[in-house]
Amino acid sequence: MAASSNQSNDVLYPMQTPLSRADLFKLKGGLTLFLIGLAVPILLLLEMRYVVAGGYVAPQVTQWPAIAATVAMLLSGLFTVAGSKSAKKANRPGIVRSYNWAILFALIAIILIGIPAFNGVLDPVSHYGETFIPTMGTIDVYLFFTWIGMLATRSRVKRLGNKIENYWGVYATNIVLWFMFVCWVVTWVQLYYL
Amino acid sequence: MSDDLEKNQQPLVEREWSRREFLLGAGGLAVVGVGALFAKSPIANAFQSLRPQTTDQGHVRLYQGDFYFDPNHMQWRVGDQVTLHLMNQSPNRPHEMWIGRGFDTTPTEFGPIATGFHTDFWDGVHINILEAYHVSNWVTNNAIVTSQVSPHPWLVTGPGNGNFSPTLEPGGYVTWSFTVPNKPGRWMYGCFVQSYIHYDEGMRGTIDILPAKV
Amino acid sequence: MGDFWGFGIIWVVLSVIADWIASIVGRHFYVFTASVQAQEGQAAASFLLMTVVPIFVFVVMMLFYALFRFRRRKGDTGSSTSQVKFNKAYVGLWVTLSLVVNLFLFVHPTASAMQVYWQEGQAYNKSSNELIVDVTAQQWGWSFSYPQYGIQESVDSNGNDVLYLPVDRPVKFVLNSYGDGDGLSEQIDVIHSFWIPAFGMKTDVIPGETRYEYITPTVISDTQQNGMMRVQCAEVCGPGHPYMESNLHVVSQSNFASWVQQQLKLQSGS
Amino acid sequence: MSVTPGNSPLQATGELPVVPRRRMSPPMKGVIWAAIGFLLLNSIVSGIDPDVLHSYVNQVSVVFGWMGAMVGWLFGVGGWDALVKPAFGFPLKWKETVGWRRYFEYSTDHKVIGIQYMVSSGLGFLIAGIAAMMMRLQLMSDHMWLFQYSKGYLTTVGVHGTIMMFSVGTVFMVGGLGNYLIPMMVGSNSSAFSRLSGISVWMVPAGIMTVAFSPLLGDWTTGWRGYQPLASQDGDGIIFYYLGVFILLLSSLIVALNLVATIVFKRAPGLTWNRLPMYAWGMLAVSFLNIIWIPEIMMTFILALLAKIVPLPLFTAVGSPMVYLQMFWLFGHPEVYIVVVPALALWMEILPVLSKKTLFARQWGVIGLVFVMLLSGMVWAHHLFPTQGNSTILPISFFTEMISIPTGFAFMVAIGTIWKSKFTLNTPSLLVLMSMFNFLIGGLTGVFLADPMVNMQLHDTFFVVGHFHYTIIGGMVFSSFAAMYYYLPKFSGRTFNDKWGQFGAYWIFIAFNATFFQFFIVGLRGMNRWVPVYPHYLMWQNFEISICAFLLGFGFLYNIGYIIWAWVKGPAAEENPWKAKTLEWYAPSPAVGTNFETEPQVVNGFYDYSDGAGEAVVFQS
Repeated sequence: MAASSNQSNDVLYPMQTPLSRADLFKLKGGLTLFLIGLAVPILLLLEMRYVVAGGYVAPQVTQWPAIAATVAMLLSGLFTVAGSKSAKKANRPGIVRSYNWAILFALIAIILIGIPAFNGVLDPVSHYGETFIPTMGTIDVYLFFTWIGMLATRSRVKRLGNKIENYWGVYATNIVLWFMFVCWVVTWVQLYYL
Repeated sequence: MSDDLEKNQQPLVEREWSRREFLLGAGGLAVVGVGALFAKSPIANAFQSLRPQTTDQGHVRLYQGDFYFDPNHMQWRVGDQVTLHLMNQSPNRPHEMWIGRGFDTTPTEFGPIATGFHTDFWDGVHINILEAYHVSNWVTNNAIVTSQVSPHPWLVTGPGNGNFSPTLEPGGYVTWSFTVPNKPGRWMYGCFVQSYIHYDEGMRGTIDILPAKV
Repeated sequence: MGDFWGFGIIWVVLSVIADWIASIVGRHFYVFTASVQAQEGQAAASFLLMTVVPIFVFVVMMLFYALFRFRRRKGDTGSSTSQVKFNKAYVGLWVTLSLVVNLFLFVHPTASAMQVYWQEGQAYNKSSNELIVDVTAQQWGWSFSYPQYGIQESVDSNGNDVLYLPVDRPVKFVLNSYGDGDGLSEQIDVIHSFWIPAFGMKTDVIPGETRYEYITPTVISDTQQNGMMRVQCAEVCGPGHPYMESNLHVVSQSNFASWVQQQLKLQSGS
Repeated sequence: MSVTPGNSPLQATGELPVVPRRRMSPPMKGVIWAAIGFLLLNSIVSGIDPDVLHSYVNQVSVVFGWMGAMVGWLFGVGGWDALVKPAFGFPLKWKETVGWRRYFEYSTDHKVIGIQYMVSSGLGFLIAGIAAMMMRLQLMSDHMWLFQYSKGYLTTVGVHGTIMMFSVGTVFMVGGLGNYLIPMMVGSNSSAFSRLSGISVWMVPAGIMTVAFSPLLGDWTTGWRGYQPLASQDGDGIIFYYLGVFILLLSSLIVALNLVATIVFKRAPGLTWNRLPMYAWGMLAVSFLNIIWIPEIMMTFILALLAKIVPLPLFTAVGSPMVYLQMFWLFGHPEVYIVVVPALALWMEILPVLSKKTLFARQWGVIGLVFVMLLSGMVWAHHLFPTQGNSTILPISFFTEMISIPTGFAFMVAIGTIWKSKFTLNTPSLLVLMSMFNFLIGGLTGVFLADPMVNMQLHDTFFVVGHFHYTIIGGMVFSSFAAMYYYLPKFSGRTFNDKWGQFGAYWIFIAFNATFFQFFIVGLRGMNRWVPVYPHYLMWQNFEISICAFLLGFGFLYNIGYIIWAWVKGPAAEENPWKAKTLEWYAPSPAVGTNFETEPQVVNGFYDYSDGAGEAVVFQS
């Protein structure tokens, strides 16, 4: 709609237009608002756990998947950081390589977080269980959508190749994944130890 | 929400989809929707009346839900041997089952409310309880009961406690067998628990008792 | 300045008239009051009405001024001659007044009336004259028992639950939402609200909690005479919610005593 | 470039990319994809996890089936071609059309989206209005006659309240007017996240339909609140309540993100915070409320849904029945301000223009909007005065009474603006005055309800029903009509006949007050809520109320019909008929195509109508 838009036949895709500083500022601001909104349910769930179950931690919660999930998410996060670094150098194959690993580890994390939530060790009809399961489930669903975002970003970088003019998609995915990591660690520590 | 595409958004081409198809489709969906919402029971009844009514024999299943019986119409023949399976499918409400005719009522601020059937279908009927699971209580009134399962502590025998009715807890079921007594005509069945509201909210049905075959 | 004084004078005159009307109407705000607590609420409501009426008059008069006094005449296309962007006195007065009025209303009647109500509860608890009524709410009916008299469930001649209260005697309602001990009650029970319109008070009944309500009935009447004399569930509790009503009789102390005897006889007889 | 609607001057020329002709209308495609999605997921889930009755559609499968239907619908109307595939790097094959068809397609034009939001929301208003009329019809008599069962009536109450709150109250002035006006008001050609916004609008009809068809699954009796623990034992329709509201709220959340980002990041040069239009301030306040409270309530609804279908005992008597109430009303009261703040902002937007007088005490108006936003999170528990223990009553009552102060600033600003003005009396300005009158009554009756002692009598009676209908219909709906008349020249380039407009305004004003003022009286006489039957002594007043309510219903129909007529056939309007100075009036009327060919530069406040005041906006070529 902008009057200055090009009249050429090229159809543009995400990441194919150069971003001005103002554009980047807008995107970062919008993402921040979005993440604030995403954090609200997590806060609500953490709060509700104390309302419903107090500080009780069920002794039978399985520890190893949570620890392993933390490691997997950390690795995934390190690979998205590597992806962002490659993006700064416009090293597209590097991004795709990093994202392959990041996507794999994120998938592992999704499965690992899913295990304690759905393996039936905790009684859902207990005050701790009834808050534990929805909280872990919410994190898992968030992570699943993040994972789809990572797939999309990787696919875009791979398909668009040389036509990419900005790497905002890569940076944004990295930010969201780290946000998820923080959410997960807070939830994990709170549900398992506090 | 990652990238900015606005520079690509010019209304360029008009490629037309059919207006007629769109209007017909939307109108058709609207008619179906309104019909589903407001004419559900007349349509269902019409379909039901198309099906020939068969007489229930042998094993008859009757499900209880909030607040309905499934099926809500039955047809028995005098002299037939019937085994009735009654199941409460509600996750959280108790349900009972009376069969009778005429109403006893009690006055309230909102007019008289039916509290039960006046005439008990089961008066003098021999019944045999085959199965009972999660029964809250079972009033026998004037029915003559034999039981294949331990009838304690839920069986309330003898008249004076209201009409014959098993009351089932959520998820409970009972099975009993009997010979259809010689009481032809139209009878009603219903559930009157929770201050008689279940019956008022539609938890009722009808039974046609056909005379014995000659 | 003409508009200012004109508006001010009309406002004062109309406010006085409106407040005079409000003082009369306010006395009937609760329509029918049959308890000490309803009278307290009635007094609070009447006070609030008197307070908000001048505010109402002020704004509505302004709207009429806009409609008639400040209306653009035909053919006039110019901007308004007055283009005041700010008026310290007006804004200052408005902000101060709204703060003062609200704080004032919070102190009286909000806090003071609640204080009185809570103190009444404590006084009733200490009094030896207090009548205790255990109220049980369940889907979809009320049942009342009088532990001091050994009445387990009070019923009328039709077998419906009924609440009898003596006049001028403090009552403590002990409110619970439980089933009838069939083992299902924890699952099926929901929030109800115990409301007697004529008593000007309602308290929600929460499953698993016990709530108290303190009332002193002051008028002898019953549901047949006045529809507001009824026990009504006020919080939606399922399809039977509208029917969750019980009749109420407020009777003299001596009639209450004989009713108690009659109930006891009925209870032992059955 | 400016295009008139209906007949496109643009021709499909050879220089444009060849895109295959769209054979099926996107909404129909959406419906078919939705049906496929539902059948697919429902079949899988009911195959894996059959319920006891082995019915094809069970509690769990219908949730997944609904998700499939929603994804299918959103993909079908354009999400797949225009959002998902490009996001994965596939070629973008979606081109926006012109003419009437674009209103039935995925679009990224904020004006098209705004109108789509308004029309969807208007559809919700009609459906919920029919539900209200059915309720009033039933209440004409003290016994059941229209509805067979009271659960049917209570479901209708729920459908009415839910659709009105979540698809009209929360949507019309924010998603509709906000999307349409805000980018123009801040001098931008598009909203910040226009592609996302284009898909979020299609969630509204889906959400309305989900709630409207919830009775097919079973009756639910909890009203618009999905009240636990009652909801856990209600019919399965409550599942569609939670899901429908979820998707409507998701739409509003996206609107909020988009509007905040637009207002903060897309302002024209010179449009400082001190010059930001009042309506934009209102949208900013509302959107912050949305961003905080909508995720909160969405999570609550997910938990309540789990409590229904798993079932987790979260909110039942075994769990903690009070937790849901607290979590619901934490959102529930800000929700009321989400509905009303746009109306307050609109008064301040319209009044200076039609009074031709500078907006009085602008900064205090802004302070009012912002403080309403801040305080609204502290007053929730006044919905629970009879429910909760004693200790929290007084602090909550305190904040409840205090919130009337910032709300009052809107009146202060409005009155200061009217004072000694040259007040143009026409339909929009009349509707604003009526809205002020109604909202005043709504606010003053709120003073009674904020007082705990009085509240113990009035709670859950028709007094409360009257109070919130005064604030929401009286405040928000009347203001929405004012906005529709006021912005009609902008929307369509046509105007209305003031006589017929004013006739409609008086009609709904009189019918509205006749209906809802009696709610106060009937409530004080002992009429409780959520009942299709009631003691006989209340019957004649209810009968009378119903008659007035039908008049009101026809009044709304008249106004909607008249606005549509004027939109299509009304006399041509001037470019800027009200001689307003805000930025949206610098865009062409009707606003089609690009808003501003050259970037506007704001050099002055918008609300200075003194004779010497210069133009607020200059265009640099």
